[in-house]
Amino acid sequence: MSDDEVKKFLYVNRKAPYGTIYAQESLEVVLIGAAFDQDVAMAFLDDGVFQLTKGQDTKGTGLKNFSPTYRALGDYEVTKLYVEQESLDERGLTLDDLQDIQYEDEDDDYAEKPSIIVVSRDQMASLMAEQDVILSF
Amino acid sequence: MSDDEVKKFLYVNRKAPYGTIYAQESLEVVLIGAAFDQDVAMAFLDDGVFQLTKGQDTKGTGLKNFSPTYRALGDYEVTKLYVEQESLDERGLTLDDLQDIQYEDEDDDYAEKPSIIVVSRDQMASLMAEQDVILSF
Amino acid sequence: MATLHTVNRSPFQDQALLSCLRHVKKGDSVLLFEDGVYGAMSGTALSDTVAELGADVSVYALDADVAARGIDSARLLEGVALVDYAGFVDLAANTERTQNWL
Amino acid sequence: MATLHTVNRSPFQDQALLSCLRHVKKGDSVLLFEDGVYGAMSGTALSDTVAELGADVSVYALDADVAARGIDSARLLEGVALVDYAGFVDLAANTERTQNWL
Amino acid sequence: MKFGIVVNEGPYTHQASDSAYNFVKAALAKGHEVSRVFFYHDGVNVGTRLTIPPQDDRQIQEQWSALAKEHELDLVICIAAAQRRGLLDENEAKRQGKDADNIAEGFRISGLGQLIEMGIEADRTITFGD
Amino acid sequence: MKFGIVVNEGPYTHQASDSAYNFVKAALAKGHEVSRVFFYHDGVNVGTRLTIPPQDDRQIQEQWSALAKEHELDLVICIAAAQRRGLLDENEAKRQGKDADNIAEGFRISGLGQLIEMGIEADRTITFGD
Repeated sequence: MSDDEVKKFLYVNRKAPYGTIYAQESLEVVLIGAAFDQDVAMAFLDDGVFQLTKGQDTKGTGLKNFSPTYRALGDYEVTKLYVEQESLDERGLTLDDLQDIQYEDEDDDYAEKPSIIVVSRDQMASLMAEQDVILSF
Repeated sequence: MSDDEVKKFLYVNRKAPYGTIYAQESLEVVLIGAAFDQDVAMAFLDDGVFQLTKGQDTKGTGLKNFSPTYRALGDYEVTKLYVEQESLDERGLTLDDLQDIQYEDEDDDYAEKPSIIVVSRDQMASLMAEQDVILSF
Repeated sequence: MATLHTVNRSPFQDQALLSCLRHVKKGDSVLLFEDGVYGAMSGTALSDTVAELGADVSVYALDADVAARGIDSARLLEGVALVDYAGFVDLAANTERTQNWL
Repeated sequence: MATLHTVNRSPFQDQALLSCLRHVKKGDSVLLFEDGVYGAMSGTALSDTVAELGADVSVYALDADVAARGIDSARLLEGVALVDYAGFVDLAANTERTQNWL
Repeated sequence: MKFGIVVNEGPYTHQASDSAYNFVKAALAKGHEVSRVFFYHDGVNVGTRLTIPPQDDRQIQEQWSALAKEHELDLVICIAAAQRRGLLDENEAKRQGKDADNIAEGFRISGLGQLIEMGIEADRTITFGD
Repeated sequence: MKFGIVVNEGPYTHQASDSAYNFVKAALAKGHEVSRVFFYHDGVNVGTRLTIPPQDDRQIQEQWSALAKEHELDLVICIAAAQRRGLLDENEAKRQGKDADNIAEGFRISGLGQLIEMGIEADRTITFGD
């Protein structure tokens, strides 16, 4: 691969937020990485799907609530958030339990489109197998 | 409880050795704790049973092999190592796979006796319920 | 003579909650906090197991951690009571010992 | 186009190995190292599951970590090959990408 | 009632030190005594004064130092665990020939015996870890 | 072949930094290039010079510093992760008004962009964590 080519980066999120810092520091990588003009996607599976839930309120814990940052990802042109259906199912979650994360599609007159793409486990595995770089958190 | 009374301390080990430091630093607590003349026992369940296996050889990893220390526990009058049968079974282990850990019973003409006591899950639960202080690693 | 057990890891990732529930005694209390609160959710692949193994104990979930993770209290398993940090202190004070399932 | 997957946590404590094996593609390689080597043992409560889910991939275990934990190589699941760190490097070099299941 | 507290994980990475802090505050508010907070394993990293967390986040070490000052808490960092991880006070730095130290105000470094002593003296011992 | 390495956990507590070290040594011995080792999350704690491990144990930080010197490795500590955890170099200490620094020889502190850049430039990116 020549240096000029764009690489496919996948950020894999498999851990719940707040109990450990991985989810939060993963987001920091994604935001910085957005400046590098690569082909970026995020994967949420296993406990990683908990990162995207609505209504997170950390006041009582003293921790910083970083969940609004997911809604800002579109501004950084991070627009592909793959969420695994089986992981949702095992946790009793549906798409309705997740934040409504949108991006403006500049190729389609800035129409607002959903960033979350629910995929099956098989599709997730295929997505992983297409990447150049996989960073896991 | 008056300050003069002896407390029952149980050190609970549920993690495998080497991948993380908890097993090793747990042993350090037990060795220091032995000087305090309390009623001390150790519990090994879940992946904690892996701590006691024979034949550990860490040379290739560069890590320090602390498994011989378990055989020295008797010298510190730590003589009750409760190992859960169900945890062994799930991991395909038997007593033969564990180190032979002995202590000299000073009340019985210094006869060598086994320190490892294999107990059922129910017995382990009952043991836990008898303690004054439980330190978990 | 009861024990307060605490669990702080997600049961979907880690075995701590199941191991805890297999070692509780009737009348014990189990407090779920940090990522452990996910174990208090109904309608998950683990809900039935948690409800069954926890039938003889009192199960609590720490409200601040439930809220941090966006879990609506209506989604908690039947019988799970919410407590705040002061309630956590009371549970520890009112049981004879605490066992932390790390 | 194959992937090298690595797993370093004990499958008796953590879900990483099972999740990994549910996402592999035929022809991928899976390297078990650190506490992950416990997943390569035969005769455990998880052996059949690992053998079944891993049927279409090549499973390796890092020799130094197997030895550190006192696992006799005769106790490994059929088909699991031991590699050293140089072999780990080769696996990473000879597959197209590495995915680490943390 | 007298509580003894163990903190086994480092700041920010794990929630353990936050939960311990909230528990201790709640216990003190109820009039209980906290006889000691013992920092073990990566928990020793809570006691460094060199952290610079983001300004919109909580300042974990400063919270502990302030609480210790207000309530005369005994915050003990295990010396064996600290040496492995690079936590030092001024005396230890001198003794070991290190050119810097990093322990924060309100923390002291001492031996594992302090953990056992805490277990003996406290009515309840509670561990925050992961 | 060019390897990029990520280390996500601190020394001694997790085996991650040991495994990464053994992997890097083996890769270099085979004639591969290691373009960078990036320390993130608690991995930043590998780079403190203030550790005093038991004498009969391996000296993790010194091993890395020596390997870096021998092979001109680029050992990068993430600045954002380091600030949360109390890892500082001399410049950063001055800038932030801290009275000490603790970074070890052979390590440098830089931004997260170095991680992405490594991922772009390396043929393979491998993460050691837990």
